[in-house]
Amino acid sequence: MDAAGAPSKVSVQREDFDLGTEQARLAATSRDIGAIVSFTGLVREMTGKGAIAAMELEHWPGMTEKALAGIVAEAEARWPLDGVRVIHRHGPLAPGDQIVLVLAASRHRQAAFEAAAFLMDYLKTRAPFWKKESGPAGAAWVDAREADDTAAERWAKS
Amino acid sequence: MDAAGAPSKVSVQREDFDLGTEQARLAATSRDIGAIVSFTGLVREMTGKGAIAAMELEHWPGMTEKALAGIVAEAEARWPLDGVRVIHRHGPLAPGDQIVLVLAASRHRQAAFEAAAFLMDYLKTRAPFWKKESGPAGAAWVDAREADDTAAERWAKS
Amino acid sequence: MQVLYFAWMRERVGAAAEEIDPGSAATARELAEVLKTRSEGHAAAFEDMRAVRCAVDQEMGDLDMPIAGAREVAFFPPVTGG
Amino acid sequence: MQVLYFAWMRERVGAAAEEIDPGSAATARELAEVLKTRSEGHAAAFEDMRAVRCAVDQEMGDLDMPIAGAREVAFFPPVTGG
Repeated sequence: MDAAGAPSKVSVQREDFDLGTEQARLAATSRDIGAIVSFTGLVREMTGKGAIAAMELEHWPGMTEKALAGIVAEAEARWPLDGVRVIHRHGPLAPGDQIVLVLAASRHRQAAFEAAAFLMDYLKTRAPFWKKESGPAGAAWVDAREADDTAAERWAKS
Repeated sequence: MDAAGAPSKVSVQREDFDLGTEQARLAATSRDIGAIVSFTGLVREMTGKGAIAAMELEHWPGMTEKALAGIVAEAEARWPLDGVRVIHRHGPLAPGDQIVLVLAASRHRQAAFEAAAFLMDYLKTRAPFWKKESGPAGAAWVDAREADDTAAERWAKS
Repeated sequence: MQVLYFAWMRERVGAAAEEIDPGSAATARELAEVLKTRSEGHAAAFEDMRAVRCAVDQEMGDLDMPIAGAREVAFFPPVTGG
Repeated sequence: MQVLYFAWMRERVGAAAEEIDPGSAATARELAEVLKTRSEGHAAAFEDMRAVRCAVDQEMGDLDMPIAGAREVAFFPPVTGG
């Protein structure tokens, strides 16, 4: 809950989250919602050579929430949304674990799809999280992907 | 379950569905899934002049499943998907009720987002469902939206 | 030949299905011309052919699809699911 | 001035935060040049400046951002959340 008693739009937490619960909460806020898009990011096992046994997600407490709230505000300014929710976990995670949830609700499906994709693209390039993966070959920080920058750039306003 | 014992990819049913259960089932099929996108369509109340009290969804039994399976096969041919699920309800529905669920799971988020959007765009223009809405002004069949044809056309291969 | 109707076409015709002799009709469009003459309801259902879609033996296509040898032809308005 | 480090920059420096006198450094990049000289770990952290991102008082920006009057400057590798 935020100060006004409304459900929080952004959470950064160690605990897992429940997609069904989060979406039901969002859907209950308005009867004009016609479309809800969710994105769930999971820790991949990457079976084979790059196998992952564990992951540690470092973040910047305080700044993370601020960065996510800024990204949410930008999505709300761009699309007619009836609800948004972002949950990002930090701390130790295992293959199959949920990492991130983004929900976007709107009257129309196009806005919900675009806003959810935008939120993920911006989050991937602007929210201060860093992944460290451990496997048989030891532990290593995950490299940023150029494809993520490219994905984020497609939303730049000309 | 299908004949091979695998979970069905397509269901056409009167009963409601549970997003959390469906996504958990899909996520459990592979540990290489990194991204799951869901789309849920809901009956809008459309408060105000066009208020909706009830909706009846007519479909073409037998043909509906075939059309949805065809759309799923096309998505699987276009994107590297680790799982797909489509559930579409028929029969009487009320405002706030869930109508349709699409889930797309992949290693990468772009494929999951695109496949889910594609499935919805094709479903909207090719699956034999017809909506009849009832409200204070009586009952009327919903008109097809030109915007849906435009949305589907963007996936046409040149 | 079995002819199926859905949504408001079904309501206007007053039946979901009927057994029809297509006569010399070679395409779905020509079959519609034959059907139109059966009743006022049929005429109303096929009033605006731009709003009519069809499927021959469960294959969706345009109104110029051939119907020779088909067991089933369906007529319906543009779909509105999802 | 408080300087923060994250991820492998934190590991190489060997500290998550330190109190620094920026001297005459006017930008984040100039501050990095000062920090580099503090230890081998610092030098390793700032070895490839193309891999270094920064934020001044929690505003992300490029390395040429002015740091005059800032209470906090953070250095970190490109983010990899989501």
